[in-house]
Amino acid sequence: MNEKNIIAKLRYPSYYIPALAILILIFFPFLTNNEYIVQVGIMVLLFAVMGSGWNIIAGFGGQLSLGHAAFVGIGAYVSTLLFVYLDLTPWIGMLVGAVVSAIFGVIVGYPCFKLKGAYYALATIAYGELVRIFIQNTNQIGPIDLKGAQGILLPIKGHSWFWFQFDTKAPYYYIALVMMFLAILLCYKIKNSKFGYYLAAIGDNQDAAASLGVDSSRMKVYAAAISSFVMGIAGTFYAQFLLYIGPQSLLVDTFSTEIALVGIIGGAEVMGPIIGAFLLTPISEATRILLGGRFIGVHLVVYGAILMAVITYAPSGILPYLKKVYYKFLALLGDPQYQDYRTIKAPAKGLGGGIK
Amino acid sequence: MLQVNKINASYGEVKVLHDVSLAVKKGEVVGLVGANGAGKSTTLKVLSGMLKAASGEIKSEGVSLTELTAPQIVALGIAHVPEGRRLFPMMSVEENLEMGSFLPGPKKARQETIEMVYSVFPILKERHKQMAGTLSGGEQQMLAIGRGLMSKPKLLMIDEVSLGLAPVLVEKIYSMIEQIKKQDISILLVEQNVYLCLNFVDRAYVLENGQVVLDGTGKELLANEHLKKAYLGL
Amino acid sequence: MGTMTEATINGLFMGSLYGLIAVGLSLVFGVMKVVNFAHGSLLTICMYAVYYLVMKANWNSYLTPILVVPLLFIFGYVVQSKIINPVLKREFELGGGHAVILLTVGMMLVMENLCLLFFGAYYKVAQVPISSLTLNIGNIVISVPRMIAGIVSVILIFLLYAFLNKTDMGKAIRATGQDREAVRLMGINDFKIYNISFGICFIMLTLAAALMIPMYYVHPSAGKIFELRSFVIVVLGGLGSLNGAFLGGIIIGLIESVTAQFLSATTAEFLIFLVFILVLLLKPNGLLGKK
Amino acid sequence: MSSKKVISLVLIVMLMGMLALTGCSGNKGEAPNADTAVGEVKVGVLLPLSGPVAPIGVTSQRGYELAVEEINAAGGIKALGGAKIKLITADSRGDAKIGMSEAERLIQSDKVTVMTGAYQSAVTYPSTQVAEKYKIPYIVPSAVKDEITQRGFKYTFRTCPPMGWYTKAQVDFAVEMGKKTGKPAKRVALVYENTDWGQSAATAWKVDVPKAGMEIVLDAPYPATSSDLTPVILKIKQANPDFILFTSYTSDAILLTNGIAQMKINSYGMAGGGGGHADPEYMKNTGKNSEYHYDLCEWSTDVGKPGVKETNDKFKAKYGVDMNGESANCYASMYVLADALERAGANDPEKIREALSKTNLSTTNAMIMPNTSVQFDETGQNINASLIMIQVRDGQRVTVWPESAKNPDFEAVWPVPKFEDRK
Repeated sequence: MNEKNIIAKLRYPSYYIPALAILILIFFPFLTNNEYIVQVGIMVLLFAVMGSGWNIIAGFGGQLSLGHAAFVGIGAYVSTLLFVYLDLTPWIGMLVGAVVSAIFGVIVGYPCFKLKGAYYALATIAYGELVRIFIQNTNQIGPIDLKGAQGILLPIKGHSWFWFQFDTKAPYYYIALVMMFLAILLCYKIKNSKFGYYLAAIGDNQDAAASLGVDSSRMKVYAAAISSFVMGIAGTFYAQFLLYIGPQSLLVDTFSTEIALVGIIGGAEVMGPIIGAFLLTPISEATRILLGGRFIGVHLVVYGAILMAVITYAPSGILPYLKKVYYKFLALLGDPQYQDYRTIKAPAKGLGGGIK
Repeated sequence: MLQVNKINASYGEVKVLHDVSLAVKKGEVVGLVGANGAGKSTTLKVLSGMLKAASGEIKSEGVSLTELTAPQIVALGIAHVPEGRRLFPMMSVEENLEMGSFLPGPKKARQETIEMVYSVFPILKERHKQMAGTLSGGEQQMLAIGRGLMSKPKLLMIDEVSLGLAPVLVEKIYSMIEQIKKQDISILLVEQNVYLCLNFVDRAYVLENGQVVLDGTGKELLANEHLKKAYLGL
Repeated sequence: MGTMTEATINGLFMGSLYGLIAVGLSLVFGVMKVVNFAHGSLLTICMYAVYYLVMKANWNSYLTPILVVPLLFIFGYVVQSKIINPVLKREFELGGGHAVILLTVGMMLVMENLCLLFFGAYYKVAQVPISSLTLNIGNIVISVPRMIAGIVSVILIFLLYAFLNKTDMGKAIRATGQDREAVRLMGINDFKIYNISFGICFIMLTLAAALMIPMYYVHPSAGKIFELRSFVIVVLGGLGSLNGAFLGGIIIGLIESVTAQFLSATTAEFLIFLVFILVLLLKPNGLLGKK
Repeated sequence: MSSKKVISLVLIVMLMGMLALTGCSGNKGEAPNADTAVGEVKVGVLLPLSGPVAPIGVTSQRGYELAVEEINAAGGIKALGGAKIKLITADSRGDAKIGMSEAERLIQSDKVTVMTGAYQSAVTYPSTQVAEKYKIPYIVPSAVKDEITQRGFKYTFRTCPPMGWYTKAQVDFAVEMGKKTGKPAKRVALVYENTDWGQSAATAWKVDVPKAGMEIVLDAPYPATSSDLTPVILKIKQANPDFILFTSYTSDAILLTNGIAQMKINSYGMAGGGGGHADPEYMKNTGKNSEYHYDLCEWSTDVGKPGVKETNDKFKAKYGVDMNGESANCYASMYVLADALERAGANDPEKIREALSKTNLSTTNAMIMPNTSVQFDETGQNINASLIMIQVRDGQRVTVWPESAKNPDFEAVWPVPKFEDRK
């Protein structure tokens, strides 16, 4: 497609709206002079990345994981320890952490993948808890000071790309934005590859997939490795961004649940967790800010109610419904390709309930 | 007893039954024969409410069954011995029978009915403490039929009577069904063994690709040329 | 060696109480194949109900079930029929999916935090005269409420077992767990059985709450602590098996109580999850679970 | 179709949420921090208001509220033209990452000029770092982790003593009691919850206890969210210690105290270190079982200082419970802040910081604490912060140590009567 073509196509709402959205994302830090808003934006992007990572194994592969915080934690701890004790730049630490996280994902994933449905979910809770209890109660492994329950505060090195630390939020925002685009690209590639097709088959019906000759354990292990690799990357970012990691905030089950919620509520498609993160994270922040101090716990009630509503009325997540609305909107704006939006079908597949 | 008028049914996108009509009169034994996948079991499922019909009407003694659920249909006296028997494997023979008479009406007569079932199927009495899952195939079939009888039905629908059973056992089960017939219970049999079935029943329907292609008395059908060629290998 | 005996006795008592709490989770799983992630928050609700009756109306904790059991049975029945069944129905029709599990996760979030909203974050302990009663045998001290809880739990589990094996309704519940479609052909409404089973789960939790109130605190996340234990217990004993839940409860009670004597309580907690994951991997059907 | 309605409802809720979020920050275009002629001084308060530690968060909040009410009623900050102090409270949920993000929000969105909180060390530790980054003074009234003031931070000021002082005081007390009564404790049991707080107490104990010539016979960490603490209680019984040291939150403190009384585990004394043992709920829920328990804390209703009784009466009238260490800490810290604001003469973080660092306060209601003055060293630690040992007597917390602050009507009972001998 040549340049002229693109510009010509930008006349259509189905092109200029996404283009506008991407522009807003890119210039977001300049739209507000409030760093807190940028911080929320960063958390949204981070959750989008983590949700996408979770989605690879859970959404595409149909394995409900409620222990994904463990992989984020491992990535964060590995890169942080390398950073604190070996003065290794987090950019390299990030890769090391992600690889360690992926290895861990394979080690725990391989035996767990024998388990189906609820059993698998329970196993993920169990290893999540094991990692938390282990780190919380281990102060020292050999010469490495793990600091147990205290957690590790990362030393401040000042504004430096090399040390992955910045005085303002904007660089973090752009790193997270790039991470999100890479995660989308990765998910898109997976979804449209043979591997993605196998995964989807396993997610639909493992036995049927096996009878078609799909090596389901191997596929799931690959998915686990990629998924935990993404989580490990996100973990390093998390550590560098917050400059503190500790078992009680990083490895708790609620964090795992939050990661999963992003994917569940969004939907099991490539853009599902992205939409989930863009809707849920601001809600979480807003309810806490508006009501948190006065009515304790009300934000979580809202959270749970949304989850229940989505599961009951929109089991494939809100993305398919949002798509419908979006198509309708495009039609209203006069996009010729979407005038027959009514005939565009929303796929009814997702963790909440799919077609066998 | 039972009138079925032009029912249609499908699994998901796949349409399985096309305008199937049939009737069972009081005290009659009716057979439903056809090849594998012809829609025999599906017909029974629709009749017992396990599957909703897309259209058509089912009536029993003037009451419409079309909108009723499976439990409501049982209460009207129509029992279904399903494909694959569907016993409760972790429960004893006796408990399985008791479950058959869960509804308040049949429950009152439970002891009596159990005695009746035991008299028809003496082996079940011997095995009454045994787990249903550990019974042999023939015994399981007897238990399934016995469990169906426990609801004191006016119409008993039995799916795949002889499937997977040794010839000796098949004969035995048919002689037992004969006994049941004597108790004034109408019977709708689904059977793959066409010859056996047509010899036994009063009337029968032949299903092919979800449609009734033939019907008549057992004797008439046995003499039918098409049937002979297609099912009896003659 | 006295403390060892005490630890063992305590482990047995706590174990059977754990068993009582887990039995409802196991029943619900056995009947509708759903792991109820809201189990702990249901326990919390039951505990609050008992607590307020004890503190505000001055009831004896052990008598509260007379009022609370029917109320919460109805509550459970309604929750199942109005909230869970529609999702369950869809899942049966479409197959696959984790919808019901996720629904219970949502219920857990809602209920736990509604408790926080309504009852506040404070720890509530009902100090009643029996709370500090002890039985001294030689140098062995046994806490009376704990003993009552342990023994009554065994009796209650036995009663539930008898109910499931001796009554028609009980048998219908078991039959539904084995084949929900066949049960419909017996004239039994499977969804009604689900409602009743969920109600029974509430009965068991209420009774457990009545036993716990004299010796334990109430807090919005009090149930959650027992919930994780319950998961371990039912998987250990075999999901869906009542005897298994009891056995699992005893095992966890003993691990917690006895190993904490050799190692720290923290290590015991680690050990419990380790046992959990090993059982999941090596014997996912549990010790007494059926294939 | 009803499902569509619900979906649209959910979407509307979400949209509202997002709008609310932007709304929260919408009106922040106006002049930021440095503004001398303002009508109010915004103080960001970070506390665990939900989660397992929420009761202490609530207690702390009450302390802040009462002090601010008094200060504002007395004419506000006179140097700022009678400016009122306005508390802006944020919930950390007891979670460090949320605490940090909330600190960020308080500073960025609410433009607070000074911060305080966050009770838990695990939240205070990282959230003070956020404040440091934005150069916003942060008053720490009750988090005890030593490291909080050991990072060379310029904007962190701690009014309470660090953990090391607590553990040392507990050990000193036992030694002193032993000398005084001729019944020295030799065997010490350490019982602590296994999060940050308990673990740092244990680390300090393991230095202090052997140094005082006592032997550690039991080292028992436990998960704060245990369903049954009997195993820990049995371990204590097995170890048969003379002196038991606790670091516990409320729920576990209640279970431990009741369990020890039930098992009739006798020792010379048992001492908590604030936290759960100082929570009014603890007293309410342990009844007679906590009789004779020691608790090392920052404050008690009978501290022999002027204003203590009046303040506590006011507090009790307002909230129905006595003040405790946490609420008193927070209460006093607001007076320290008010003093600094008066001297700063500007609602500007830099000036407030400077004023705080030069604090030398020995008047006002900040003095309901046992210390006689407040002065911060270069690390931001209040060098005069002091601690008291209370003992529960007839259901009241009575100050028995040190001599200088003790309640004249009571003497410390050491060793405590055996459970069998109590009525």
